[in-house]
Formats: sequence, structure tokens, C-alpha cells
Amino acid sequence: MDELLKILESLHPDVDFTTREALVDDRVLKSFDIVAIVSEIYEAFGVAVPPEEIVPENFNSAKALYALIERLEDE
Amino acid sequence: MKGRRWPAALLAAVCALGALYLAQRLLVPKYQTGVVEGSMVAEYYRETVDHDLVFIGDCEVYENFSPITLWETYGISSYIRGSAQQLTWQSYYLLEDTLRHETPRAVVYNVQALQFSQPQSEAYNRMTIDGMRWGPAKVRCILASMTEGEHFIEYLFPLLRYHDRWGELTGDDVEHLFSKDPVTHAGYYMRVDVKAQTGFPEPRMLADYTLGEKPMDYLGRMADLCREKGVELILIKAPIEYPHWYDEWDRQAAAFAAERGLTYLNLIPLREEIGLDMSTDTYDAGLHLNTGGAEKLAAWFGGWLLERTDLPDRRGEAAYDAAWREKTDYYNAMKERQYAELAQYGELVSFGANAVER
Amino acid sequence: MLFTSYAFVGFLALTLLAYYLVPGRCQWPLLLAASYVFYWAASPWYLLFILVTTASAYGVSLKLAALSGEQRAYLAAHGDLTREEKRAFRAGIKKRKWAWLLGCLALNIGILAVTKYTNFVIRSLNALTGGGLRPVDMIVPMGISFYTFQTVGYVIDVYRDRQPAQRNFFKLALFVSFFPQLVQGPISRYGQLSETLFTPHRFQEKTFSFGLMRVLWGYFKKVVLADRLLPAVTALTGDAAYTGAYVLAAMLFYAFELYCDFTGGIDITIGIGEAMGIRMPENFDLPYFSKNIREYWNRWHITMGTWFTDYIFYPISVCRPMLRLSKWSREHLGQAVGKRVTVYLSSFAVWLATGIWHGAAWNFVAWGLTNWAVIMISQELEPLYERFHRRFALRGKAPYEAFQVVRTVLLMSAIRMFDCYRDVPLTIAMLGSMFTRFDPRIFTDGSLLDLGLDGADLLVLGLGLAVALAVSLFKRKKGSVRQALYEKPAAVFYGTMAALLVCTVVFGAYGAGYDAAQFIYNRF
Amino acid sequence: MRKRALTALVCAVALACLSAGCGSGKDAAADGGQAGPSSKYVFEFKGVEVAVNAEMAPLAEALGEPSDYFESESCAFQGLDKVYTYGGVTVRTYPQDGKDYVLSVELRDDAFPTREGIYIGADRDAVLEAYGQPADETGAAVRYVDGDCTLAFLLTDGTVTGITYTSDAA
Repeated sequence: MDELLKILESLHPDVDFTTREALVDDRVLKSFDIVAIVSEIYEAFGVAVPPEEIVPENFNSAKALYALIERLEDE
Repeated sequence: MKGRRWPAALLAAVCALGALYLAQRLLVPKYQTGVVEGSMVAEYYRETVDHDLVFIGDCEVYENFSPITLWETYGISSYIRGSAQQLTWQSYYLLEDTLRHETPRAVVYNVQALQFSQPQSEAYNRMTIDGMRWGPAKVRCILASMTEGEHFIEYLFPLLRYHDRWGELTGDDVEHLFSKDPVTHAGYYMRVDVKAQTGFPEPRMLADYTLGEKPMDYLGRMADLCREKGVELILIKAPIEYPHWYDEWDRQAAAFAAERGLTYLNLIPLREEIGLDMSTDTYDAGLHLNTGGAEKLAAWFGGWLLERTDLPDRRGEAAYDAAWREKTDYYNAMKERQYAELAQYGELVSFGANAVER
Repeated sequence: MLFTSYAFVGFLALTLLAYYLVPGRCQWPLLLAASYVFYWAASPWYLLFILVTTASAYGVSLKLAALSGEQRAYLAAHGDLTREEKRAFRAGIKKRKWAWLLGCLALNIGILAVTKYTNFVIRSLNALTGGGLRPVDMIVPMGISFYTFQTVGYVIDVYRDRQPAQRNFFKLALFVSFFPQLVQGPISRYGQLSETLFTPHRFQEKTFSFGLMRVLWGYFKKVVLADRLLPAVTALTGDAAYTGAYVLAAMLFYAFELYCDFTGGIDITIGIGEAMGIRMPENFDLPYFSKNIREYWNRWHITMGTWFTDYIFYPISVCRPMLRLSKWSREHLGQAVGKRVTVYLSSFAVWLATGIWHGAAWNFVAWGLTNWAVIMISQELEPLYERFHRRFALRGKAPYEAFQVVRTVLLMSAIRMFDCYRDVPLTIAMLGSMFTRFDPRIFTDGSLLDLGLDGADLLVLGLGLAVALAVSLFKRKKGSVRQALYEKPAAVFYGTMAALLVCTVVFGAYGAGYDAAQFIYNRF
Repeated sequence: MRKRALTALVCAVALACLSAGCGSGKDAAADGGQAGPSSKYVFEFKGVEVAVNAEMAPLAEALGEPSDYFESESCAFQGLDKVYTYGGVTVRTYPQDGKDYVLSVELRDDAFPTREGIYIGADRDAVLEAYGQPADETGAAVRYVDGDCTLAFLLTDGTVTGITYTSDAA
């Protein structure tokens, strides 16, 4: 989780990712950010997020994103 | 909430329709000065007396025959149902329309338009058709006449056609919002000025001199309709040489008349007998007669007509006398006005081309 | 039937009437019939194309759903499998699903490509080789880009298990052919549109009148504003002699024309839906108030943008080769390049596709790639802006925001000239002439009156655009104009509607003297 | 795997386009149809191309003073119909939106041939040899149609006595 937060904060240092719950809906994360996050995740966790998982529900909060990573690692 | 909203909706709808109606009255051209040809067809419906003789055709009737002369000389009550470039099928439907209102003894049709097999221009269509009263004849006339890009609904709601005129409205449009002044004399368009005929260019060479199927078909329908109603149909060609009336066309018109047992009279070779002098009797170098010419032609033609057709002399019948007196007065007044303008300016200023607001 | 034809207005009135007269369960079949009549009226041949698309999407989506069901059932029944065994099974199913999806995509994108791009390829080949291949006479079904995208989106959603497959063929057929959006979008997602498309709707005064108001507003923008601007745009872009300040005039005229044309058309579309209780996605969010070009593309033709993002941008940028490329670049070319490579390549592909989607011609490719370049440049300049803002604290200040908005509109309008002049070198020369031959006197000496618009036209345009601007400003500050009117006495609401109708009929640029103008986006 | 194919698909489209070179032609389909000549049958004399439906004003200037000129106001002032005569060549115009366009060109004598080399006085077979199969033929005329122009050779006893180019648009 800490590693994920580090990735997110490197993109938007001014955002508190531990509390925000609607990162996509509030347009904090845009498509370019999402692509960057996915490639960072691939690098850090070895998990490739498939396009069908790129939905707001999975990217709206750091927690949801972390849950996604865990689920993908499991599958 | 709903119960209280629908009256407002209804009211708004009524207001919108009212505004559109007013806009339509305002924006549809009035054809009161300059281009008066657009008023001709509707003017017929103001007539108070019946007509024993009705002319049907294009400018070759409404500029070349003076019904006032026919009245004054022979007591013939006549009317010209003509409009600018009135096509044969339009003439047929106007005949149908006329015969719904009255049954004259004779109808004179001028054959010049037989050369057109296609609608020629949207502007002429509108001038001819817009003035017609609604009925099956008008509907069929529209359907037969529409050029590419015209829509029936634009005849039903002329606002859709003329909505764009708000930039070119004139005093006429406001003044004649609800009423129009007469512009013709029993359908006759008066011009007293003179411009001598000097000559015409060589006639166009045509690859095919056959008159079109569509106009000939409608001519046939005219003949059928007249026979059915017991009206004598007489075909004429006005004594005008331009646009050229080819011998080939003349033969076809004559053949049609012979086949149907009708009279066909080409007036071009009879000009001398009629007494027409194309250096003084035309206002536009020979394309149309002026009033002097139209009176001469009417006088001659009335005499010719009475030799073969029984047309009553209506003089002395009170209703006719009253109606024609009014017409004659208006005719004479306009004539005086035109002569006055000619004397003062050397040309007409409130009639014809000079009065067209562009 | 163009939206602006008498025939369509009559068709729409009849459809709306019938819609509320038939029982609720017959409403969607009625819409399907109406949509097919609408499409048939354009050309009976088109029906063949749309039926092929519908049938392939129907069959493939059912197959995809069946395969997903098989996977679920198998995994549920075999809870004792190891992770590797599960993975292997999933991979097997996925492979089969992918084959079906690819076949469906190949067929539909193939039809789109062949009908729309054959002549483009032939012309380009001829230009390259000097050859004399004859362009072929190709049927291009109306709205094919829109309905193909919409249908393909649905199939991919089923493939991704985001969307259950529609088992009723006729319902799917309605989704593909729904007439208001058939010719120019918006590109709806199945999940969203199906919520309201098939359900029965009772007549409700508010939704119906809101819909009608929006339809009228759309017509107003299209026939009063866009079509009245058209002659000037045609004159300015049709003659290369209009250089310098005229290019600026052309940019602005076209910007307004395109805006009024496209948003007007979409307002008509969405308004028709609203009047029937059907919700379609919004396609615009006050695009000309955007502060930068990326924001502009999030607010202009939104459904196309999100479609490209979801179905092209993401799949390309998160595919394994791309991820590996990104990793490799970081290791070998450094962090700076590594971070950028994915976004650069994927967005390049997206903008290339966007350009080609707009038109089968090089000027559209140039247009798309210029957009891409500008977005990338502004992305790179971001840190610079940050420093600038920290220094001067202008962010959020009204004059600075106004400057940003004007800058974005001008920039977008300039890029759009590729689409206007339809010739890449000419466009560049014309835009260049603005800097070498700018003569501002044309705006005041009456030169603009020689473009086919007289003083009265300009007056109507000025007033009309002012109204449109006021509506936009209100929307930006306070939200829905219709809602605000609705809260006033009913006479105000319906009076506005009546006034809108009368103004559109009287001041619209339609009928004799005007060529029936297609909606610009009908071409795509 | 699947994404790779999708990438490949997009790349293939891109490649197909790029490899086609960078010729930039005007998109003909999107150009609005404008009034104007659109026929291969064009008469040329005195070094001026006189096509039907072409605007007359510049042609009249190029052709110089006509040997005869006639104009007539059409009914209800819908514009002037004009007839220009240049020796044996007659050019007629029709008005539209305030401008005059060529309605027809007529050749009456053998001073000028058609572009394809037919003079007044040629025989029918020479016409067919020069122009190919006609659109229709009567005893009195051989007609060819292309675009908005009908070209007619008027025959008397198998000899061309008149040649007309006529607009089908007006």
C-alpha cells in the first residue's frame, strides 16, 4: 500500500490520496495519469491491469486500486 | 401543478400560431406596385358579375386584350385569367377553378405556352398559384408545377417560403397587410407608354419542333372540360412575333384544333387587318402591346368573335352596368395617370420596371 | 431525411404522437419501426448494412456471454482447482472469446473501412505513384461511423463482462439504429442508454416540454445561426484570396458555425430522447469555455472522446508489449523517456484514428496530429506553467481565465482550418498570412458585407449569438436554463418556447435561396 | 495477446495510410455543387471558351463588340434575356441571382468549326465519325448529351445546317 501511495503521490504531490474517494469522478486522475499508474504498477508489482479493469470504481481511491492489485495478483 | 400549467401551454400555442399568421400576412409579397403580376390570379375572386367570355393564358392575353373595350364596344362581359408565364397545365387548372365559379359561353386560350413542357421558374409558379383559392384544382396545379427544391408545404404555409423577406419589407407590405388594391382591369395589365418594335434576333434553331406531351395533354383536357361544360373553346396566337412562334408549332396547334373541331386563329398575319402598328402600339419594342394596341386588338377580336359565337350584349342590365362602370372609371383614371406621368417624366414612374423595388 | 427537412419534422411529430398513444410495452417496438423507416427513407440499401452490423453484434455478444457463463459455471463447480489450473482455464476461455471479438471487429471495422476509405486509399495511391486507378462508386451508409462505434463498444463491453448480452434481437436492433442519434451521435453506451430505451414511459408534462424546448433550441442554433453563417464560411474558405485578417474572420465564423451546427444537432437529438423519456449521454459541456486544449477535448464531442479513450487509448497503452516497452525504455533510455513513451504512442494512435474517423483525407490526418502535437506540447510545458503560476498567482483570476479561454478558442479554431481549407499546404500558408498580411480594417470598412451576408443577416447573427452566449453563461454560473424557466410561472416557460418557435421559423436560413445544409457531422 | 492484435489493427490502419504517401487532394465529395459549366462539349471561337451555364459578363468582355445585341425584359421583371450575335454565332443568356449565364450557343454559318472540327455543311457521317454514337437521332437532328449541355447538329437532307449547344440546367 505504501508503495502504491508513493506512486500516486509522485504524480500529484498536492493530493492526499489516503482520504480521497472520487479521484476519477472529480477529475483528479485523468487518462494520462491512469496510464502512468498502470505502467508504474506493472513495474512495481508485476501486475498488468487489463483495459476492462480501467473503470472509475477501481481508480477512485487508493484503497480500491490496492484491492484491484491484490485481486489481479490472485487471479 | 399540471392542471394549472396546461392553460399556459395552450395560450402560448395560440399566441405562437397568431404570431406566425401575422408574420405570414406581413411577409408574403403583396404585388401591389411594380411586379403586379402576382396579384392577378387572386383578383378574379372579387368579381361581382359573371363573364360570357374568359381569356386564359400568359402575358400574351393579359397585356394584349382590353376587356374594357370589349364592354364598351360590344357589351361583352369578359375576364382575363392570366399570369406571368402561365404554363399550359396551370391554365388548365385555372380553367377548372373558373368553371367552378361560373360558366362562360366561350373560353379563349392563347397557345404560346404550349412550347413549355417543364416548369420554368419557381417565382412564376408562386405568382400564378399563390393567388388561387384552395381546392382540388390548386392542389393538382401545385403538384404539376413544382420545380426541384419546391415543397408542397411551402404553398400550404407561404410563410415557410417567404419568411426571409423581413430584410426587404416595404410600405406596401404594411399598408396591404389585410387588403389589396385592384391592379388590373378585368385581368388586363395596363401600359400606355410606347417603345417601337425595331427588330428581333434570328429565332433559335431547335433540334426538335414537336410540342411537348405534357402541354398538349393539358390542352386536350381543356378541350374535354369545355365540351363537358358546354363552353366553346377558341385557340388563338396573339399577334406577337417574339419569342418566335415557329411554323411547325403553328401547324401542330392548327392540327389539334381541326381534330377537336375547334377554331384556331393565328393573329400574327392579321396585324394589318387589325390595324396594329408595331411602331406605336407596343410599349416594349414588340413583346407586348400597349393600351392603344390592346384596344385595337380587342375591338377587332370582339367583332370577329361575334361573327361566329353568340355572346350577349349585357349593356342595360343593371348589375353589369354598375360593375362595368366601376371598372371603366378605374381604367380611365389609371390611363390618365399614366399619360400624366408620361407627359411629366417622359416615362412611367409608378408603373412597370421603374416601380419595381429591388 | 435531414433533421432540418419538412419531412423529418412531420415524421418526428407523428412518431411522438404515436409514442404516447400506444401502450407502454409497444413503445420501443414502435421506435424500432420508426428508426427503420427513417433509415429506409435515406436509402433501402443502408438497411442491409445496419442489419449485418446488428446481426453480427447480436450473435457474437451471445457467444461471448455464453463463454463467460461457461467459465463461471466451471470455476464454481471446480472449487478445488489450483491457481495455475484456474489461470489456464481462464486463458483458454479468453482465447476463444478474443477470437470471436476479433472476428466481429474485423467485420464491422472492415465494412466501415471499405465503404469510407477505399477511395481515400485509391486517391492517395494515385498521388504517390501517378497511377490512374479509378475511384469506385461506393455506398457510404448514413451515420455508419456512429452506429459502428456504438455497436462495437457494446460488443467490447460484453467481452469485458461489463455488460450482459441483450438476448432480444429487436432490442439490440433498436440500440444500433435509434433514429435521433443514428446520423451524428452522440455515441451512447449500451449500459447507459438501455436503462431508459426499452422501459415504458408515460406522458409527463415536464420531461416532454423540456425535451421539446431543447429540440427547438437546437433548431434555433442550427437554422438561425449555423446555416446563416454558412455562406460567409463558404466564401472565406473557398477562395484563397481571403488572406490575412480574413483568415481570422474565417476562423471565428467557422468556430461559431461548427459549434451551432453540431451542438444544435445534438440538442435536437437529446431533446427528442428527453421528450420520450429516454436519456442519452451529453456530448458537450460548454467547450468554448475551456482553458486549455485538453480540457476542450474533454468537453467537445465528449462521447467520441471517451469512446476513443476506453476502446483504443487504454487497450493500447496498458497492453503488455506497451508495458514492457515502457519498462525497457526506463531502463535503457532513462526515466524521462520511459515515462512518456506509453502516453505518446497511445495518444498518437488515438489522434491518428480520430483524424481518419473525421474524414477520409489527409487534411483530417493533419488536423488530428496537430491536435496531438499541441496536447503533448502543453503537457510538456505543464511544469513551466506551474512555476509561472507560483510566481504570479494569476490562477483563478477572471481576466487570466478569460485570456486562457480566448487563447484556447483561437488555437482550436486555427487547427480546425485544416478541415476547412481541406488542403494541408494551403492551410499552413493561409494561417501564415495572418501574421504577414493582417489588415484589421476589414472588420470595420464593410468588407465583411461582401461575403454573402448583408447588414440584416449580421444583425440577426449578432443578436442570436448574444442569446446563445447568455444561455451558455447562465449554464456555467447557475445551471439549467430550462429548470430556471420552469420554476417561473408556466406562461414564462411556454412563452419562451413559443418565441423560440416563431423566431426559428421567421429568422431561420432555410427554404428558397438557401441550399439545404447538411449537418456538418453527418459526414462522419 | 488480444491487445497485441488490437494494437496491430490500429497500426495496420495507420501504416496503410502513411504508406500511401502524402498527396493531399481536395476531398471532392465534400465540395458543394456549384452552378457552372460541367460538360465536355464547349464551343470555342475567337480564342474564348463559351460553355453553357458559364457566366456571360467575362465572356462578353473577351469576345468584344457583338455584331448585334438584343435584350428583352422577361415577364414580371424577373430579369433580362439577352441575345448576343457575333456574325454567324448567337449566344443567348438567362438571368439568375442578378447575373447572366449562357443558355445556348448557336452556329449558323461555317465561319467557325466546333472543337471536334465539324463545320456547317459537313455531312451526318462526318459528325458521327467525330463524335461517336449520338444520344438520339431524328431525321432532323443528331444529339449528344454530356453534363449540363446538349449538343445538337441540325440536319437538312443529311447535311449540317445548324449547330447548337444548349443548357439543360436552365
